[in-house]
Amino acid sequence: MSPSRTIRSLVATLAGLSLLTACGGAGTSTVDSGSTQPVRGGTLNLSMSLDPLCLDPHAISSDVEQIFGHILTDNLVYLDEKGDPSPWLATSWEISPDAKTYTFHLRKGVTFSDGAVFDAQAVVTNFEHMLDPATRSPLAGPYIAPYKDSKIIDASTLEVHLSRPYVPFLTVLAQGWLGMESPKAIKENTPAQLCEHPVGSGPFVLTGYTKNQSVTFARRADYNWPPDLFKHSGPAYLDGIKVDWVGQDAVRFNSLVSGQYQATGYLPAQNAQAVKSNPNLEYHNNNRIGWPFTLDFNVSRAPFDDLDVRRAFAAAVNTPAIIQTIGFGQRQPATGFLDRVTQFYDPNAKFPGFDPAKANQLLDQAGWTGRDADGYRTKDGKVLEAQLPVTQTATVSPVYNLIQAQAKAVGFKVNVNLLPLTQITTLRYAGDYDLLSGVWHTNTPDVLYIKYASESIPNNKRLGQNLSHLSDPQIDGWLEQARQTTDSAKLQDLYGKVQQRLVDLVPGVPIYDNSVLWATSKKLQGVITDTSHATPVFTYAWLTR
Amino acid sequence: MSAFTATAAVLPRTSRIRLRPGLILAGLFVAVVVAAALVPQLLAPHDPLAIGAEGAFLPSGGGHLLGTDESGRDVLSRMVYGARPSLVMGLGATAIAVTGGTLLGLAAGLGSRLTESLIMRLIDVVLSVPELLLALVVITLAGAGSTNAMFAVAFASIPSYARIVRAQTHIVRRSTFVEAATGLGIRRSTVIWRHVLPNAIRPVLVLSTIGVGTAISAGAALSFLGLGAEPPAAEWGDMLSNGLQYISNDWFLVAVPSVAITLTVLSITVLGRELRRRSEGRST
Amino acid sequence: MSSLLEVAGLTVAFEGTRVVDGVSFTLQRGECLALVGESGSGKSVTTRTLVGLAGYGAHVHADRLRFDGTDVTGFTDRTWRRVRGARIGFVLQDALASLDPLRPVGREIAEPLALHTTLSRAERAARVRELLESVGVPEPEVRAAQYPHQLSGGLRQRALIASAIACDPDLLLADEPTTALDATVAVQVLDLLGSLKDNRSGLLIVSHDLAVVARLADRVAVMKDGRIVEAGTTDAVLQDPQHPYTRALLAAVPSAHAKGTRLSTVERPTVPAPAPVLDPAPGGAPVLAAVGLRKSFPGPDGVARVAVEDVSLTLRAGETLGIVGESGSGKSTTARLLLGLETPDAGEVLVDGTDWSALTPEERRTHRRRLQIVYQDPLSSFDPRYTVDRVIGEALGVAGYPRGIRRRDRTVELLELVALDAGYLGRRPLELSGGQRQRVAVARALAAEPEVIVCDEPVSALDVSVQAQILDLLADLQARLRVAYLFISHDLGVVYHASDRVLVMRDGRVLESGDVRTVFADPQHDYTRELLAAIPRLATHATPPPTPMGVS
Amino acid sequence: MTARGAMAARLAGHPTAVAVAKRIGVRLIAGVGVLWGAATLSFIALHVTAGDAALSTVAGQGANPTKELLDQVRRDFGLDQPLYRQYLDYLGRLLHGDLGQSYQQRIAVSRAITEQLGQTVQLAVSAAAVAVLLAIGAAVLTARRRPWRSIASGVELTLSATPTFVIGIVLLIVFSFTLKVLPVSGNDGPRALILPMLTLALPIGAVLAQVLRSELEEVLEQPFILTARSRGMRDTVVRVRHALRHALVQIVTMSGFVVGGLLGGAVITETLFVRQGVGQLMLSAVTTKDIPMVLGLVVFAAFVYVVVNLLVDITYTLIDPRLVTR
Repeated sequence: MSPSRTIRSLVATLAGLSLLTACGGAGTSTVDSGSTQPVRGGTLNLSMSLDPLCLDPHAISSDVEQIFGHILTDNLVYLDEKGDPSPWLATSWEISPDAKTYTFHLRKGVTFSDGAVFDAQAVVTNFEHMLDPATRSPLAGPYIAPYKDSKIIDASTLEVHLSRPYVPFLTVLAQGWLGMESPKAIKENTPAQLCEHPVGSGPFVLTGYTKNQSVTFARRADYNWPPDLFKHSGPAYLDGIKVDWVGQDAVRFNSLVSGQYQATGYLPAQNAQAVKSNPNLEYHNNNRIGWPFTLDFNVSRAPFDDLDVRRAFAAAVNTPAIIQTIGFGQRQPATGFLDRVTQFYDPNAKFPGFDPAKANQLLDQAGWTGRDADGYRTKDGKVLEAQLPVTQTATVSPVYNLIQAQAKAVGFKVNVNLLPLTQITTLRYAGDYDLLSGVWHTNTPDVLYIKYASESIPNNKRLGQNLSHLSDPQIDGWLEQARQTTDSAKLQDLYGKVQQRLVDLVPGVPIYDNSVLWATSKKLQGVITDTSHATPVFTYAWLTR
Repeated sequence: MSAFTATAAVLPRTSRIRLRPGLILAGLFVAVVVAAALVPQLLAPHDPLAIGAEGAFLPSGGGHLLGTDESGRDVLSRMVYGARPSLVMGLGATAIAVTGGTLLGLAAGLGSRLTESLIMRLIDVVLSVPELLLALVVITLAGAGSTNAMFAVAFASIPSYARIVRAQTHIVRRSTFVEAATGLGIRRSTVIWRHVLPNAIRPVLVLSTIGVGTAISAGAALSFLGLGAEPPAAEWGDMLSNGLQYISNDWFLVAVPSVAITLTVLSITVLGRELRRRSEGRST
Repeated sequence: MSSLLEVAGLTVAFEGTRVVDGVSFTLQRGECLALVGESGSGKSVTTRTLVGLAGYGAHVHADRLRFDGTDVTGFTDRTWRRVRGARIGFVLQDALASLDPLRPVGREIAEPLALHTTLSRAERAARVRELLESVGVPEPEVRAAQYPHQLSGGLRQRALIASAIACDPDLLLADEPTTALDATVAVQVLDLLGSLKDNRSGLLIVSHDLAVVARLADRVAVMKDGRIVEAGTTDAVLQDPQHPYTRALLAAVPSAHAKGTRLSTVERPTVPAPAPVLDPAPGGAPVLAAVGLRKSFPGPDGVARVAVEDVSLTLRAGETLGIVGESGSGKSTTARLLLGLETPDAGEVLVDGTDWSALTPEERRTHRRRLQIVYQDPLSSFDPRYTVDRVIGEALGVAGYPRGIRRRDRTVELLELVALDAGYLGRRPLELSGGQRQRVAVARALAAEPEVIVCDEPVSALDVSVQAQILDLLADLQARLRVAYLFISHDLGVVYHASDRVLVMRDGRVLESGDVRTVFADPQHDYTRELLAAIPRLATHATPPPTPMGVS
Repeated sequence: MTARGAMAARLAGHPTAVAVAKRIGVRLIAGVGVLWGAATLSFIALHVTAGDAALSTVAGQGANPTKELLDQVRRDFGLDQPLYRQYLDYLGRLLHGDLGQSYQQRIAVSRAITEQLGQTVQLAVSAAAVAVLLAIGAAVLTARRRPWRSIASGVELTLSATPTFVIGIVLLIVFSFTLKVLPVSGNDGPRALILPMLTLALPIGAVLAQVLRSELEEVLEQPFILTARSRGMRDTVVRVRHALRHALVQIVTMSGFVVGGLLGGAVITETLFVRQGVGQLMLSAVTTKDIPMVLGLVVFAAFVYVVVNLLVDITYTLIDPRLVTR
C-alpha cells in the first residue's frame, strides 16, 4: 500500500474504548521460558505492513527498523527495565564530567557476517557513515548530531568526543536505527547497495530482498554476543525468518488468523479484540517510551500565541471521547507530555482534563466574546479560527473531525485541510499551520529536548521537530542541564520541572500514550519484548512442532 | 452500381419496446439515488457525522437500520448523504469530459489536416498514460478531495469522447445530406452549425449516459486508493475502503457501499443502453 | 416418378404476422419454376423454408412438404443437415456478402465437399478447380486462392454457384441470383444457370424482375403479400395475365411500353392543381453545357485512375438528357462535375453560359440553386432529425420564402405537386416508404426553383410498380414546369422511356449520343448493341424479338 | 488448393511491402511523438505543482534531517538547477535510455521497473487471456440464443458495472477468508495468482463479451452465414469457423481498452491483494513525489501504448485482407 500508509497505520492504532485493560508489563525483558524445551529449526513467517524500500538502518526512519534492527545488527548498548543503558557490544563505558567524552570498552571476538572484525575502528566507521551526507540519514545521524570525532586507544577501547554535553548519546545508541553495520560493507558498497543488502553482526543474515514483496533472513551459526540482559547465549533457534509486506490491514489480520503467518509486526487496533479472544494467538499491546500522541499548537502565531486561548482549547478537547471512539479499547489517555513508561516520567505533572465551561470562560476572558452567523467566536471582527493540515491516507481516522466538532462546541473554528503528503511536509517545516498532530517515539526522555527546546525549532540551520515553536528559557536551561548529568535523582528533578512547566505553558494537548500492537501465534515461543521500542525480538524465539 | 435491396428481411426485428422489468427496477433505483442526493436530510434518520453514543459496529436493527460504523455513526444516514458526492462525481466528470471531448473532437473533425493530427497526437499522449496514473498525478499534486477527484476522472476520459466525436464528424461531413444542403446553396458555416454539429454530437450525448456509470466507478476506485473525497464527508467509495479495514469486525460496512455503488452504476448503464437503443433505432 | 418438390398449404409466421400464407406449388425434375413478386411478398422466406432455414423465431406449418418423395415437415436439424448442400444447393443474391469475405474463394467452395464427401484435401482442391472451370471461371488455380473482394462481380457470382453445385444437388434454389450484377454480366449468369439445369435436377429461381425470369423459367408463380396470386407456364402468364396485379406488374416494366405513354395504371394519383408555369429559358440556348471534361482520382497504390475523359454535352430547358452505362463508366462523376461538387482537371461547365470556375464562391452559392439533385437513396439525403416540413422548408428558406405562412403554403403546394397530401408534413422520412421519400426529395429539389434537376439512379432502388409512378411524376412535372433533367441510370429500359436524348458512356468516355430513338434503334457502336441485347425483354424466348426493344 | 497457392494470393492481395512498411514507419514516428509528449506533460505536471520532492523524500514521517543534508540532496537530485536545464538534462538522458535514479529507492528507475515488472506482466497476461477466452466463449455460445442471451448479458452487465475492487473483495471474502481455499496475499506460487487474475479479468471480460456478442449477432445476419448453413454445416461450427473470425477484428480494436484496463486495474488489484508490481510502484512513486520514477513509469506506459497500437495495426491486416487495400 502507499508509503502514506505508515502514517495511516500509526493513526489507525489510536485510543481505545475503555481504559487500558492490564497489558503486558512495559519494557520487561524476561525471556518467556515456556514449559517445554526450545526446539531448534523451522522458519518464522512474519507479516509487516509497509516496505520502506531500503533496509540500511542508518538510511531510513521507518518503524520497520525497530524490529529488523535486532534481527540483523547488534547495538553498543541495550536498555534495562529502568531505561538505563546495559552492556551489549560495549561491555563498559566511562563518561567525562563535562559529559563530552565517552570511553567505550568493546566486546572481543565479535565478527560481522562478511568476516569483518568488530573493533574500535568499526564503531568509528559506523558513526561517520551515519553522519555522512551521502547516506542521507534521517534519524540515526541526527540522534548523534553532537558527535565530533573519536580517538582509538586500542582495538577494543574507543574514546568518543562530542561537540557539547549529550548524556542521552548512550541511550539512543540502543535504538534499532543505530545498530552496528560491517565497516567492510560500508566502505565497499554504495548507499543503494547498502539499501539492498546491509551487513550486520546480528543473529540473522539477510539472504533475499524483493521490494514490496518479501525479505528473507537465515540464522548465523556462530552468533554468540547477545545483550547480557537476555541471560542467554549461542546462535538463534530459528533456521530463518521470512517477512512478507502485507499492506492491507484486513488482509494482514486474516492471514494471521488463517495461520499463513506466525507473527505480525503491526496489528490493527480494530482487530485487537478478536486476537485477544482467539485461543491460538497471543496479543501484545505494549506502551512505548517517548512523546504521546499530541496536538501541537503553533504558539508563534495567532490565535495560539495567547496562553488563555491555548488553555481554553485544551479544556475543550474531550480526550476520553476521542480515545473511546477510535482506539477500540487499546489506548490509554495521556496524562502529560511524556509517555508514562518513559524514564523520569512525573505522574503528578498532570494535564487538566476536559472542561468545556472553563474553555468558554477562558475564551470570554481572552476577549473572544462576539459570535458570527455559524456560532463561531469573533473579536474585533476576526473569527477565532485555526488551520489543521492533514495528509490523505486511505483511511484517515476520525480524530480530526472529533476535535473539529468539540472545538465548534465552544465556538472555536478548526479547518481540517486535506493535502498531499509532499505539501504537508513543506508546510510543516515552514511553520504554516496552527494545529498539527503527531507522535515521537525514541527511547529517552531527551524527546522533550527534541520537541520543546528552542534549539529544535525548525530554522535555516536544521529542520527540527519543535513544531509548537515553544521557546522558554527555563525549559531550555533544564533540558541542557539534563544532557550533562547521569545522576538519576538530578535528572528526575530536572525532567519533573520541565514536565510541570509544559503543563503550565500548554504548548499542545496530549491525547493518548503511544503504544505498539503486535501478535504472535501460540506456536511461537521465546519472543523477547525489546526495551527500547516495545517491539518483538526473535533472537531466541522458537517454533513448537 | 444499382444494389437493389429487395432481399426479404429474413429476421423481422421485433421493435415493439416492451418495458422489461429490468428497466423499471433500474429506473426506480436511480430515482431513489437522485432523491437521496437532492434531499438527504429528509431521508436520513440521523446526522451522518454524529458519533453515536451507543458505540461502534452495532448490527442492523434498533435505532440504526443498517447498524453503525467504526466510529458509531449511522451507516444508513451516511449512505444517504453519500449519494450526492457519487452522483456529482458521475454527472460532473461526464459533463466536463463530454464538453471537453466534443470541442476537441469537433476541432479535429472540422479543422485542417494539421490541427487534426495535432489534436489526435495530444489525445494519444493523454490516452497513453493509464487513466489511474493520470488521476493519481492530478490528485496527489493538486490535493485530494471530491472536486479534484472529479476533474481527474473527467480529464482522463476526455480523449475517448473526443475520438468518438471526431469519427462521427468525419462521417457526417461526408454524408449525402450535407452535400445536398451545400447543393441548396447554404453557406458552409450554416451547414456546419445546422447539420454537422447536431448530428456529430448526438451519439456522444447518448453514450455519455453510460459514461456516468463508469465515472462513478472510477471515483470509487480513487477513494479506495485513498485519493477520493476528504473526510469526514460521507462518500461511498471512502466508506467502502474504510469498511475494508474493519471487514472482520463487521462485514456490513463493506457490503452496503459495495452494493450501493454497483447497483447505481448498473442501473445508470441499463438506462443509458436503453436510450442508446432507442436513439440508434431512430437515427439509422 | 414423383415430383421433385411438392408444397401444399405452406404458412410461415413470425410472432403472429404471417409472411407466407398457404402457398402451394410443385417442381418436377428438369423443370425451372420462377417465384416472382415485389419486396415483402414472401418469396425469399418461402425458398428458405424449403431448406429448413426460415430464420430465427419462424413458425412453419405445411399441409404437405415433400422433397423427392420424402416428407420433410418432421425433419430435425440433424436430418436437414444431410440434405442441405448435398441434395439442395442454394445461391443468394450478392456474392460479395454471400461468400465469407475473410476466406479465400477456393476454401468456401471446398466446404460442402468437406462436409458431405470423403475426398482428401488434394482431391477436394482438384474438384474445386473442376467446378470453377465448369462455371466458366478462367485460371481457376489463381482465382481459388483469392478473396471475394479481389474478384469481379460476375466471377464472384460464378464462384458462389460453384459452391452451391459442388455436390451435384438434385434441386438448386436461386434467390435473386443476378440482381447485384450489370445487365451484360447478368445475362451470362442466367445462361449458366439454365445450362446447369439438366433433365435430372430442378431449378427454383426467385426474382423481382419478370423480364429476367422470362428468359429462363418454364413455369411462373406471381406472389403478393404471402400468397400466390397467379401461376402457370411462362408464355401463358406473360402473354395473357389474368390477375390485375400481374397485369400491373407487366405494365410497369418500361421496356414493355411504347415510349411516351403512362406506365402506372395502378392507383393513378389525382392530377395536382395547375402549377405556376415558369417562363421558358430564353430561346433555345442550353441551360447547362459541358465541354471536354476530364477528371482522374489517385488510386490506392498511387496510380491515377481516369474516371471521366473528354465528355461534352448540352442540355436545353424542358429537355431530358439520359446518361447510360455500366458501373465504373463515369456517369456519376460526370454528374458531380456538372453540379460543381467536383472540380474537373480539364474542360468547362457552363451554367446559363457562365463557367463554374469563373464564379466567386459567393456567386457560386446563388448559382447552385439553379441545379438540384435527386439521389438514389433519398433517405441518406435528408438530415435524420428533420421532418418532411423542415426538409422542404429549408430549401424554401434559401429560395427566399421567409419562415411563416407563405413558406408553409408553398410547402403544401409542393407536396401536392408530387402527389403527397399535407398530412405528410409532420412525418419523419424514416417512417415513409421508398416511393414517398423520393417524392419528398423531388419536392425539395423543386423548392429551389431550379432549371436543371440531376437524377442519379432515381428509381433503381424502388419496386417496379413504385418506379413507374415516380417516372410518370417526373414526366408530368417536366411538362408543367419545363425543368430540364439529367437522367443517369444503368437500366436502359428506364432511360429509353424517360429521356429525349441519350449519352452512352463506357470507361469514362462518351461512345455514342443522340436522339434516344435513333441511338436505340440503330446503335453505331457494338458495345451499345451488346447493352441493348442484354435488356431482359418480356418476349418469351420462343419468338425472336422484332425490335431491339422487343416492342414496335 | 495448396498452401502455396493461398500464400501467393495473400501476398498478391497486399500492395507492395513498401506501402505496408511506410505505414508502420509513420506509426513509429507518431509513437516517438507520443512518448515525447507524455514525458514532457508529466515533467511539467510534476514540477509545477506544489510539494518539495527532496524534502518529502528525506524528511518523511518521523525524520529529523539537517538543512545541509537537505541542500546536499537537492543538489544530488539536480533540483537546484533552473527548470529548463533540468528538462534538457532529462531529455538528454532519456535519449540514451537512462531514466535516471529513483529518489526513494536510490536505484536506477529502469531497474526498479523491470524488477517489479515480472509480477505485473504475469498478472496482466493471464488476466487478459482469461478475459478474452471468457468473452469468446460467452459470445459464441449465447449469441442469438433466446434464453441464454439475456442471462449472459445480465451477468456481464453486473460484472462490468461492479468496481474492480468490489469484485476483489467478494472473491477475497469467499475464497480466502471463509473457504480458506486460496492464500490471502503474496506473490509466490500460482495459487496466489488465481484471485487477483480473476479480479482483473472479470470486468474486462464482461465488457469484451458484450461487444463481441453484439458484433457476432450482426455478423450472423450476413448472407454468407446463411450460405454456410445451406451447405449443411452445424450452427455452432458456423459460428466458430465463420462468424468468430469477424468478431476477432473487434477484439483487436478493443485491445487499447484492454491494455488500459489491465494497467489501471493492476494498481487496484495489487493494492487489494498486496501483490508486488508496477501498480504498487506507481502509487508509492506518486504519493512521495519520486519524480524520476513517475516519469519513468509514464514513459514506460506510453511505450507500451505505442507498441500495442503498432501490433493492432499489423494484426488488422492479417485478419482482414480487405483493410490493406483501403
